[in-house]
Amino acid sequence: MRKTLLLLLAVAVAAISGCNQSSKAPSGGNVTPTPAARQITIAFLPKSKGNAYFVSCAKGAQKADDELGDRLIIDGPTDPDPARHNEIVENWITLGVDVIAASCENKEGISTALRKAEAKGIKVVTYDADALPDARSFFVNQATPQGIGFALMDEAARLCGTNGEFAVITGSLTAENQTEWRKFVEERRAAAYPDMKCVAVEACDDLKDKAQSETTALLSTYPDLKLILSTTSLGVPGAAEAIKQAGKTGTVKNIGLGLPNENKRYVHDGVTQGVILWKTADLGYLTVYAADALAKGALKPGDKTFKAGSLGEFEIQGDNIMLGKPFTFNQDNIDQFDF
Amino acid sequence: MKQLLQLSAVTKSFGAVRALKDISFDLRAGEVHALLGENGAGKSTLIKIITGAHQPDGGTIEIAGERVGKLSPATARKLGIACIYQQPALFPDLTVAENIGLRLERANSLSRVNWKECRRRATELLRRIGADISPDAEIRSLSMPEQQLVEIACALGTGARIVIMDEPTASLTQKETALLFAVIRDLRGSGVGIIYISHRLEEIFQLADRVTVLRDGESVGTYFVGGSRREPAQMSPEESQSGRTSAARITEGDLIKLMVGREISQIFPPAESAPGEIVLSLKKLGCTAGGVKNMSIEVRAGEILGLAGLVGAGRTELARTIFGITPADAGEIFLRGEKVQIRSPQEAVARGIAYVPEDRRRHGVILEMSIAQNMTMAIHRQLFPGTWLRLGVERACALDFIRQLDVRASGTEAPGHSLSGGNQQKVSLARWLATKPKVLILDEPTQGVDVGAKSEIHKIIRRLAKDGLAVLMISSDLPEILGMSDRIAVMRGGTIAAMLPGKSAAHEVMSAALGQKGGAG
Amino acid sequence: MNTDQHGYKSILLRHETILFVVLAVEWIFFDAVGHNFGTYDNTCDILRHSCEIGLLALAMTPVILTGGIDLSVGSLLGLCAILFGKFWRDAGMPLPLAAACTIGVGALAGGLNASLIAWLRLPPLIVTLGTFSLFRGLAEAITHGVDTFTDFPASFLFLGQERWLGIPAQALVFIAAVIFFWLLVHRTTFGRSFRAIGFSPEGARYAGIPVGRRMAMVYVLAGIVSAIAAIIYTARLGQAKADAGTGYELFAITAVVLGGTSIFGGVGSVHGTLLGVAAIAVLHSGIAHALLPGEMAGMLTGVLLILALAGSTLPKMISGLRARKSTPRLAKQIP
Amino acid sequence: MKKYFREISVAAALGILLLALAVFAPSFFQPQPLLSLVTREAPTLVVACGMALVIICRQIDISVGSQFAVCSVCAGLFAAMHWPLVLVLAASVLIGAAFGAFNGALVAGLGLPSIVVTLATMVTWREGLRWLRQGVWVDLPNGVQWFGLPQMTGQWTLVLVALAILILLALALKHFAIGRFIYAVGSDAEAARLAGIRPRLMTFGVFVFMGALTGLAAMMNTIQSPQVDPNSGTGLELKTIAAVVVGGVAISGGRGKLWGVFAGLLLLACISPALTHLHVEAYWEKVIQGAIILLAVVTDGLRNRRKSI
Repeated sequence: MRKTLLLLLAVAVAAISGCNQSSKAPSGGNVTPTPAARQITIAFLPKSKGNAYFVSCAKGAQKADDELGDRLIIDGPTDPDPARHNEIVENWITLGVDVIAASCENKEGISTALRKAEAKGIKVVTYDADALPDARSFFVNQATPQGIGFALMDEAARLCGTNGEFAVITGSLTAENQTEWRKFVEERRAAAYPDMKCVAVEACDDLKDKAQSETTALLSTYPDLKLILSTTSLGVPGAAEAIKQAGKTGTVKNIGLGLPNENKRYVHDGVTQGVILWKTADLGYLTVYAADALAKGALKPGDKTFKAGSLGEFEIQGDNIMLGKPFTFNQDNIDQFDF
Repeated sequence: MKQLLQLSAVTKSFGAVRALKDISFDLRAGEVHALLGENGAGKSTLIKIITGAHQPDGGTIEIAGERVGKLSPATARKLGIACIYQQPALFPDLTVAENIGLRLERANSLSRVNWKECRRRATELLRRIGADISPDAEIRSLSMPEQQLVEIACALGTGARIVIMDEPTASLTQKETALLFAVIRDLRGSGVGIIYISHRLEEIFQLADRVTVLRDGESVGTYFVGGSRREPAQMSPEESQSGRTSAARITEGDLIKLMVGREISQIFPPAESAPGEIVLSLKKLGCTAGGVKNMSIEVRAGEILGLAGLVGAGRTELARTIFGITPADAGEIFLRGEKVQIRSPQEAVARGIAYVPEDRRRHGVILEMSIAQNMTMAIHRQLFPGTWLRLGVERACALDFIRQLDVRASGTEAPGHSLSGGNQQKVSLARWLATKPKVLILDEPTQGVDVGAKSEIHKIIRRLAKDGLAVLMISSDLPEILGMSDRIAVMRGGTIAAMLPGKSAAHEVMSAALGQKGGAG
Repeated sequence: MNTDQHGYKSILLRHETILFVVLAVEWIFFDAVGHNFGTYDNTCDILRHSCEIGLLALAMTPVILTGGIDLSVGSLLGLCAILFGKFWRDAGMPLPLAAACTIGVGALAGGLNASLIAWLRLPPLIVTLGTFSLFRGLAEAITHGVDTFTDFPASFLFLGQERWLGIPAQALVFIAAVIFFWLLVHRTTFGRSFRAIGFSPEGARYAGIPVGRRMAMVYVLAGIVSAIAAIIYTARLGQAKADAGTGYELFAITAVVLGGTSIFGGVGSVHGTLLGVAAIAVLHSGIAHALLPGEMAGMLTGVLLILALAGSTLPKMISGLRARKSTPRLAKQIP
Repeated sequence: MKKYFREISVAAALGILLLALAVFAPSFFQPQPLLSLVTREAPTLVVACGMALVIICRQIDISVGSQFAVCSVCAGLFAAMHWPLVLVLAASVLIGAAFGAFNGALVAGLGLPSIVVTLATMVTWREGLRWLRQGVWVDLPNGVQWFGLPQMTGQWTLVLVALAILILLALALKHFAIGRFIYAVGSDAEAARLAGIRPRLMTFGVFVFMGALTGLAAMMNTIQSPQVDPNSGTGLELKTIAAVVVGGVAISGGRGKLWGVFAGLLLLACISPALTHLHVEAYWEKVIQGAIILLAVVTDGLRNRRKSI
């Protein structure tokens, strides 16, 4: 037993030696010369790394970073797991980054970490999906939830001749931004298209295969379903594949938020009638510029407009920096876009 | 008479232990050659060498005249050597036909299995040895004797020229043993050479032509036995000159002496004190799971009650019933006159009953744990109140028993597997003495123990009895039963067959065990 | 028969010292390469991030010591997190009562495993595979896959996110668990009986050890610790979701085996498991601080485990070659 | 027929479920969704066959999920490089076999316990794939989906390939010596050694075969959609082990029938669509699967204890 006690002692020594080293490098943000002079570090958190939506966001972010000359760290889990998001943000805090730009899978979960970052003097901006207002300075909003919700419902109604049943596929039922969009879709439906009926809402955990199996099940459970609406970029191709395999191309319409590249094949085949989205590369680009300006003090609460490099002026509503209106990609214009 | 198998100057050692010291052994066609020797005399090592499971360190093996180099189980089978182990090497999950099929075909992995042919052959083999077992039954559902018969069928099936049988009748009933002997004689008639290993002297005299006695890894000679009704004179001239087979006809007494190597009487410490009042008494005790039926015996303080009987007579099952591993479902147990209910080993220990198990390496000592941990395993509650381990107290208790039983080991922390058989048995004994029992049940206390340690253990047992402990000793070692017991209870078929005084003759015990009405074996 | 003196203790000690060296090398390497890796803050973060898996690994050690395994701890963590939320938000219980009820449920769930494995003597791997899917299913069914429990009071979140006396609050719970399990395994008769059962269940029964009760105990303990880990997970994250703890059981088993505990039972130690958890946690944090992609940490953990396994057969291989045994005993599968 | 009690009881349970569906949710039996369900389960059946062999040989392999993902992504990459599809198929099977050989070498060569070896390889392959690919999907060129065949024939070929493998393996296990050897090694490795079978070679072979089948299944999965998801195969190992155990294969080796595994897999696979059609929330699926596994293992336990007291 002597040996094991010796062992425990050694572990303690290592931990303590670890601590006194810390006294040299002050913890938290590096409070050396003013941030403007030296290169600042921007930490960019996508919901899940492999998701094509966030890959194109990252491309835009990288472009902006090349122009600004900051140091950009992009890291995230491969599946949208809130516990991993918090771990990565907390690692960044001890790493001493200057500003964090995060897309939030789960509002409360990540806000606890983001508040700690702000307490340590690290600036926080969110994009794509917001955190709690007190946990970040600005939210780069690709489009207002109402704008997105109404655009989706209007497109759905146009395709269904304003009547019939439709079903919704979402990423996970707890993803705040998608829940909000669904709220506005429902609001728009109740107001403008009373005889459209939403028969089911299924979650696919951002997995294309699951979206496909959920849609297959929906198609057979609700024979006279007219349209599938996906609020997650993974949903549209999954639903399209299910509709194609069920041989209901054209009879059951398929729309949703989705990237042009991922859905080009299905749009050309007429399985998917159209995808609504915003220029994700611009979203990444604008987010990095906002983060950079926030870190350097150029962007302050109360500003009304913000100039983001080559993209020009963007309107600020309160603490939301508005990217612009959602855009519908369909058969005739989808080939002009590559993201 | 063709020479089937010739071993000359074969030696084999495991690390420091020399298991076989230049053994010469030969087997002729159409002969039953018995192999006799106490446990640990090297019999099973010799068999493992012949079947290719182990490689000899020195000496040569000739099969049907030509020298054989490296022997592996597969090549041994090809050369027509078949072995029936005491623990049948069968596949519990497969059917009888499948087992026989696997053992018979030396097919390469890609050949087709012809099921009809396989079943037919299995049925025919089973019929030949008179076993009424269905070829579709799973081995797992067969009783031990039935599995033994399947093993024999496998050996028969391979058309083996050399058949080795290791204690085949151990768990067979009277009827099945007689049947087996008929099959063996039939094999011998057809020119097969059979090596027959058994402790039962009367079987050797009934069946074997010659017997070789092994003691401590050496061969102490090969002798003719009357069993084959063939007079030594009929042996061809060159056999008798070969000098190894002496023409003299050997008797049972000489065989035992050769096996043990010493006069029986002075080995065992004499009993001194007269037995005290009854400590343990069983009234019509029964346990259907174990096959124990209305056992009624008493054991007095200071007395050693020997429990004799053939393997399978239910002695170990009785011990397990008393100790609560397979609790009794009939009859009563009285401890010092007070009726007790034993439903688990914990209750038995609490009541002062201790059981030194038969299978030392699996149940007696946990080989990976240290001596001290093994010795104190049964008295955790007494030695460590509040479950708090006190290593100092444990060491002291272990040292005390190491000294008391003269356990030869490098220290209290030495692991079980680093000890010899004898010392392991002492550790197992120490564990149960630590519980300060009223009744001590010993199951084959000196099995697989070298001769030196054997007498030490006997002295210990006698000393325990002298101190007033009631001892119930189970043993298949006839001399040990005769030498140690104050009274002998003979069991057969799960119940008491006879109660004999301590000083009875060997054949009286054996005949009671075999169920014959008196007369020489 | 090799006459190595110390038996299982010496093999174990050699394994732990190697692991300790690996841990030290990791620490020094990442301190040099990573940014602010060696700081006190980061050490606290490492402790906070690895607290739940550490707890599960601690509870998994006695389970594996008895030769068993428990795949259901991760799913049970998810179920307990949900129930904790339900008790608090929907049943309106005060937090301490909700916590107590959750631990009660953990014990019950552990009891289900225990009754199937200890009394009916069913193979632990398959029983816990069944309860793995049962508990996860219950967590999803209760919340209809939708519901999450959030906005817990700050006093509760303190347990998961703040520091008390300079140490992360949950680290105190972890240290208490370490002490409890270390004493249980190394200093009480229970620990001694776990090893005996692991080495030879029948041998233990013949020695009068209540095998059934001891095996039941380790699985109930695993249930209780999973519940505690669930509460800490909810505090750290500030919310409880049905998929909490996914995959944690495999992380825990990896840490225990890395720490030198043999999957066959008998050989193993709590401080070994502790070193295993530390080695994995430091690796994950170090990789993040060296700005390398997170997946490298997972892969290196796998490689580390393979090396530890291959390394563990080295002494056997050498002695095997020396004694020129015919064929090494084929691996004995879990009963 | 007492011998097949276990397999028949699973088949009966499946029958009862289908019967209930026929009565309460006839919509379940529409040909098209049923075909796509069976097609999606075809790769899982192929892996389950391999897993049955591994478990009959008294080993276990929980790295099949990761092997499946790596083989799928590799197949996708090769297809994207416009290799001929047959070559892509061969490459995928070979890579799978290589992974199986790695597991086999550690388990049979060094005598390490298979659960821990495959746990280590599972983590290594899965995280290694994520590190290299960073979770990015692989887009397949046209003409890869359904092997270039029209969808219906594509689906039928996959189903028939899976059934062919199942039947071939069942026959091999029953009628070829190597099948008997696997049962023998699983039942008692030491007895097998004495009977002249080489248990370590058989164990190694079983792992290589498992890898090859996983490679094949990965290819069958890749050609079902125009993209390859690097996260495919998660949970595949537990799903196949569950199907094998529910199908009557004893975890202690030596016993089990492949058609029992087929019934077990169908039973577990039908639960999710059945729930959707019965308008029950799909979240009860895991609870029911867990309950079925526990029921199967309890009946096994009670039956064994009664037989060999």
